[in-house]
Amino acid sequence: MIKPATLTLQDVDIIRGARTLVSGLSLTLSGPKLLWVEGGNGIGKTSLLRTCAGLSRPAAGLVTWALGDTILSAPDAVAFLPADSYAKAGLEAGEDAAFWNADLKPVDMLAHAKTTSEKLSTGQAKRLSFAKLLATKKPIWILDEPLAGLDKSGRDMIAEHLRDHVIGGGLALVASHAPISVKDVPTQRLVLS
Amino acid sequence: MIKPATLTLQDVDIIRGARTLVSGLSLTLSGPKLLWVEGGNGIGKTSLLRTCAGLSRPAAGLVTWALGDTILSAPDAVAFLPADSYAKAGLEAGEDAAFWNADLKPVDMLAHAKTTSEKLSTGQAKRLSFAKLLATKKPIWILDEPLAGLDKSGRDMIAEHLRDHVIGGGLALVASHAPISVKDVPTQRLVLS
Amino acid sequence: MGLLSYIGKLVSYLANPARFLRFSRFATPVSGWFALALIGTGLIISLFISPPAVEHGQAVRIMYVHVPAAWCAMAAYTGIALASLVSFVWRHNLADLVAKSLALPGAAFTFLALVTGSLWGRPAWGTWWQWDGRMTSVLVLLFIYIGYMAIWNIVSDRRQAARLAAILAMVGWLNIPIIKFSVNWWNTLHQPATISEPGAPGLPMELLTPLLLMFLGYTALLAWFALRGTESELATLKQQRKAQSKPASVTIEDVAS
Amino acid sequence: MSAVTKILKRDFVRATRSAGSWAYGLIFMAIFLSLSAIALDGDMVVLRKMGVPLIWLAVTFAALMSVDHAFSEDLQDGTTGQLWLSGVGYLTQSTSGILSFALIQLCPLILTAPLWSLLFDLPSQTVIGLIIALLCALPGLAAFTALAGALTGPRGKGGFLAIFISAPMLVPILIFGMAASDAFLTRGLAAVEFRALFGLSLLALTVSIPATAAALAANTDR
Amino acid sequence: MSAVTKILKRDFVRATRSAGSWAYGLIFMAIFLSLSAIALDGDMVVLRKMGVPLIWLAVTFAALMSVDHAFSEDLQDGTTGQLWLSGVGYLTQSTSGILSFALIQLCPLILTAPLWSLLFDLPSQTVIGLIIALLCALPGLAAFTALAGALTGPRGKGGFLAIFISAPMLVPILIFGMAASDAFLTRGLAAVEFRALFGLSLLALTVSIPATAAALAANTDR
Ligand code: HEM
Ligand SMILES: Nc1ncnc2c1ncn2[C@@H]1O[C@H](COP(=O)(O)OP(=O)(O)OP(=O)(O)O)[C@@H](O)[C@H]1O
Ligand SMILES: Nc1ncnc2c1ncn2[C@@H]1O[C@H](COP(=O)(O)OP(=O)(O)OP(=O)(O)O)[C@@H](O)[C@H]1O
Ligand SMILES: [Mg+2]
Ligand SMILES: [Mg+2]
Repeated sequence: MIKPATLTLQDVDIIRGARTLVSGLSLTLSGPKLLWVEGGNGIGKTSLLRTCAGLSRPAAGLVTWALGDTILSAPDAVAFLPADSYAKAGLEAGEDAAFWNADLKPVDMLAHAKTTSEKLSTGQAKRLSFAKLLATKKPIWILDEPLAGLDKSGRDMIAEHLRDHVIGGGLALVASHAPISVKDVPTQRLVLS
Repeated sequence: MIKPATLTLQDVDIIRGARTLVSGLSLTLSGPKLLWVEGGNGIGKTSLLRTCAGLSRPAAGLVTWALGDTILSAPDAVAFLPADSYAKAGLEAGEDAAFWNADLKPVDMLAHAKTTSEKLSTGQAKRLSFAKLLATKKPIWILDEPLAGLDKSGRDMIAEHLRDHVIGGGLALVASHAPISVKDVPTQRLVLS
Repeated sequence: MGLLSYIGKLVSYLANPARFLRFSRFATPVSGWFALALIGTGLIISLFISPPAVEHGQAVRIMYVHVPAAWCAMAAYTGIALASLVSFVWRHNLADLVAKSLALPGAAFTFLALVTGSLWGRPAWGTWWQWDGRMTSVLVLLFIYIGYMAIWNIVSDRRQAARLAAILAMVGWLNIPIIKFSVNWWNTLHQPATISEPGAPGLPMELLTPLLLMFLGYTALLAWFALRGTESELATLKQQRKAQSKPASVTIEDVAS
Repeated sequence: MSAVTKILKRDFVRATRSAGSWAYGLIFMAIFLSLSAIALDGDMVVLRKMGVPLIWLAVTFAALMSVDHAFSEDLQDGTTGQLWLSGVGYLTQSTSGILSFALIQLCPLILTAPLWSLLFDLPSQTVIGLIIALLCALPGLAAFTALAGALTGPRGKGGFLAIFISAPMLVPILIFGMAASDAFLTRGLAAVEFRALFGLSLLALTVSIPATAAALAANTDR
Repeated sequence: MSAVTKILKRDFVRATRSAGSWAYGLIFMAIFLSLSAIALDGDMVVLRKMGVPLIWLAVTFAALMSVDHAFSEDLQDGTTGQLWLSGVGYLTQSTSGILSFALIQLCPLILTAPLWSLLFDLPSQTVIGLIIALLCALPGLAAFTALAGALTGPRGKGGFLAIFISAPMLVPILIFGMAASDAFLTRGLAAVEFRALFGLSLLALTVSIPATAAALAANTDR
C-alpha cells in the first residue's frame, strides 16, 4: 500500500439512549499510524470505533474514508475486529474461517480446525476473529480490545501484524485497556474521559 | 473468617471431547492464598477452574472443599466469576443485581442501574458480575479472567477486594493472562503448559 | 430373585470393557447365527407350514411378523430404559453404549409392528389406520425412539449425551405400560392380549410354535445389534483416545509479592 | 424472599417487559383458531363439534412453541450453574421453572379459552368442562414441556427438538383431556375421566420434576 | 463462489448439522398433523375437510418457528455488519437470506405435504391442488417470514414480534391459498384464485426484499 489511508470525522456526535457519549468530535487520521484509544469503562470507545467503521451512523456529523485522494465507502476501506467473537455456532472453526476466506495458520489455530465454534476457548475465539480480519486486506483496521483473552504468544502475534499493517501505510485504531505499543511504529493515544 | 479454606484435588482427569486437558492432578490449596493460574490459550484453565468450582465433574478423581476440618459442598464453599457475563437479557442492571442480592455501589455502577443488561459495555458487564461475586461471602473465590475488559480503576478495585478476601483467610484461584499481583498477599503461580 | 441377582453379577462382571470384549467375541457371532436360524425356520413354518386361522384366514401369517415385532419393540425399549438407569445411577460407560446400540433396532421393530399392523388392519378391520389407543401409543413409542436417537446425534459431548438420553429413556418408559394396557383401557379395535396374558385361552400349538420361534429369533437379533454396536462404539472410543493430544503439565511456584 | 418466588418474579418482570413470551402463545392461538374456523366454512354443526378439540390443540401447540423460554436461556448464559452455587439446588430450579412456565405461559392461554369458544358457538356447559379439564391438565402440560426444554438445554434454537421430545408425552394428556371435556356434559365433575386426567397430570409432574432437575444438572456440567 | 451461494452453502451445512434444522421442521409438521388427527379423533369426514387447512397451518407455523434462523443469529453475533463491511450489501444479504429460508426451511415442508395428506385421506386431486397452491405461495411465505425475522432483529426470542408483524401479511396468503387449493378441484389451474395467490406472493417478494434489507441495516446500526 503506497497511498496512505485516511479517516476523517467532522463534528461527530454519538448518542446512546439518553447519554451523549461524544459531541462535536473532529479528527483526521492518516496512515501510517497506530491510534490507541483509551478510556474508562463505558466511556464510549466501542461506540466510537463502530462509528468509525461505518457500522453505526453518528447522531450528527460526517465520517469519511479515503485512500490517497480517492474517497472510499466503508466496506472498501475498513476491517473491524469486534470485542466479542462472531464465530458461527454450529460451524467448525475451519469451516467458519473458510466462509470468510480466512486462514487459520497465521493465528496458530490449525490444530483446532475441527472444533465446533461454540467450544473454542476465549483466546481461541479471539484468534479466529483475528484470522478473519487478516483475510480482508483493508487499509484501515479498527480493533476493539484485540488483546483481551490472548496469551503472550497471541499478543505478540497481533503486535507483529499491526506493525506490518502500519508500516505498509495502513491506519489502525485500537481500543484497549492494556497498553498498545508496537516497535518502530508511529503511535498516537486518544484518551476519552 | 478464621478457619482457613481448603480445596483439594485428588488424581483429577479433565477431558473435553477427545482431548485430555489435565491428567492425574493432585493438589491441596489452603487459604490464606492467592493462586494465579496461567497458561496458553486453550490449554484448559477455564476447564480446570470450572472443575474446582464443582460446576463440572472431573472425568476421574475427586474434588473436595473444606473450611478448617469441616468438609463442605461446593455451593457452601465456592463463588465463581465466569469469563463471560451472565447478566440476564431483558433486566435492568439494578434488577439483575437485586436478584443476586448484589450491590452496585462497590463496583461503581450505581449510575447505570437503569441500563438494560444487554446494553452494558464490556467492562460494565464485568463489574456487574463481580458485584454478584462480592454478594456471596464464600471462603473460596474462583475467578476466570477477572481483569479482562476492565479499566485501571476496575482492576484496582478487584485487586483490593482480592486482598481483603485473602487476608481474611480466604482462598482465591485466578486465571488470567495479565499478571495478578496483590500486595502483601501470599501468592503462588500455577502454570499449565 | 436368584435370576435377578445372577443378572446383576453378570452386569457388574461385564462392566469392564476388556472383559466385555472377551465375552462379546464369542457371544456376538453366536447370537447372530441364532437369529438367522430362528428367523429362517420361523418364517418357513409360519408362511408355508402353519394352517390359516379360523377368523383371519391367510392374513394370520402377518401375525408371525407383527406380534414378535411389537413385543421386541417394547422389550428393546425396556432394555434401553434399564441400561439407562444403570448408566445414570452408576455412570457405567458400557451401559449407555448398550442402550445406544439398542435404539436403532428397537425403532426398526416399532416401525415393523406399525407397518405390519396397518397391513393387517386393512383385511381385518377394513382400515389402514385408526387413532385408537394402541396404535397411537405405538406411534408415540416410535417418536420417543427417534427423540432418543436425536439426542445422541445432536449433543456433541459424549458424556452429556449419555446422561440426557438416559433421562429421556427413563421418563419415556411410562409409555410402555400404556401400550401394554391400552387395549384394556380403551377397549377399541385392537385384539386384547390372548397369548401373553396368564390364564388367557392361548393359541393352538401349531400357531404358537412359529410365533415363539420368530420371537426368539428377533430377540437374538436384538442381542446381536446390542453387542455389535457396543463393540464398535468401544473401538471408536479407543481410537479417539489414541489420537488425542498430551495433557498439560502442571507446575506450581511461589511468587514474590 | 424464597428462591422460588424470586425466580418467579424475575421471569414475570422479563415477560412483561419483552412481550416475547406469553403474548406469543396468545397470538398463535388466535391465528390457529380463527383460521380453523374459516376452514370449517362457518358450518355451525361442525364448528360446535370441533371447538373443544381445536382449543385443546391450540393450547398444546402454543405450549410447545414457547418451550425454549423455560430453561434454555439460563443454561446458555450460565445462570443455572451460578444459581446452584448460590445454594438454589437443581430441584428447586426445576420446580420454579415449571411453575413459572405454567403461570406465565400456560395460564393466559387457558384463561382466554372462553373467549375463543365464542368463535365456535360452544354452549356454556361445554366451556366450563373445557376449562376445568384444561386446568387439570395444566401441571402435566407444564411439566412435560419444561422437561423437554431442560433436555434440549442450551442448544438454542433447539425448539424443534424440544417439541419432538415432549410431543409423544403430551399425546396421552391430550387424549384424556378431550375425553374429560366431553364427559363433563353428561356426568359433570364426577366423571372418572377427570380423575384419570388429573392423576396423569400429577404423575407427569412427579416424574418431570426430578427428571428436569437431572437434565439441568447434566446440561450445566461441561 | 458468489456471496449468495456462499451464504446458502453455510446455511445448508449448519442446517444439516445442528438441532433446529430443516429435519426438525419436518418433524414438527409430522407431530402437528398427527396430534391434530388424534385430537379430531380420527373422524374421517372432519379430517378430510380439515386436511388442507391443517397442512397450510403446519407449513406456516413451521416457517414461523424457524424464522429466527433467517437473520436473527447473524444480527445477534454481528455477522450482518461484518458481511456488509466485507462487501456483501444488505440487499444481497436479504436476497440470499430469503432464498436460503425458502430452499432449506420451506421446500422440504412443501415437498413432503403429499405424505401427510395420507393421514387425512385426501383425494389425489386435492393433494395436487394443495401442492401447486403451496408452491405459488412459497415466495410470499418466505419473504414475509424473513422480513419478520429481520425486523425482530437481534432481540432473539422475539418470536412474538415476528409473528405479530407477519401475521397480518400471512393471513391473506393463507386465505387465498386455501381458496386456491379448493378451487383447483372445480376449475383446475385456470381458477382465478391461483393467479391472485401467485400475484400476492410475488408482490410480497418484491416488497420484502428491500424492506428486509432496510431492516437489516437498521438493526446493525447501534
Ligand atoms: C398399526 C396397527 C397396530 C399396532 C400399532 C399394533 C400393536 C401391537 C402391539 C404393541 C402388540 C403387543 C401387545 C402385547 O403384548 O400385549 C400387538 C399384539 C397383537 N396384535 Fe397388533 N397392532 C396393530 C394392528 C393389529 C391388527 C390389525 C391385528 C389383527 C386383527 C393385530 C393383532 C394382534 C394380535 C393377535 C396380537 C397379540 C396379542 C397378544 O396375545 O398379546 N394387531 N399389536
Ligand atoms: N466438547 C469439546 N470438544 C472438543 N474440544 C473441546 C470441547 N470443549 C472444549 N474443548 C477444547 O478444550 C480446550 C480447553 O478450553 P479452556 O476454555 O479450558 O481453555 P483456556 O485455558 O481457558 O483458554 P483461554 O486462555 O483461551 O481462555 C480448548 O482447546 C477447547 O477447544
Ligand atoms: N441503548 C442504550 N441506552 C442507554 N445506554 C446505552 C445504550 N447503549 C449503550 N449505552 C451506554 O453507552 C455507554 C458506552 O458504551 P461503550 O460500549 O461504547 O463503552 P466502552 O468505552 O467500549 O466501555 P468498555 O471499556 O467497558 O468496553 C455505556 O455506558 C453503555 O451503558
Ligand atoms: Mg467496549
Ligand atoms: Mg478460558
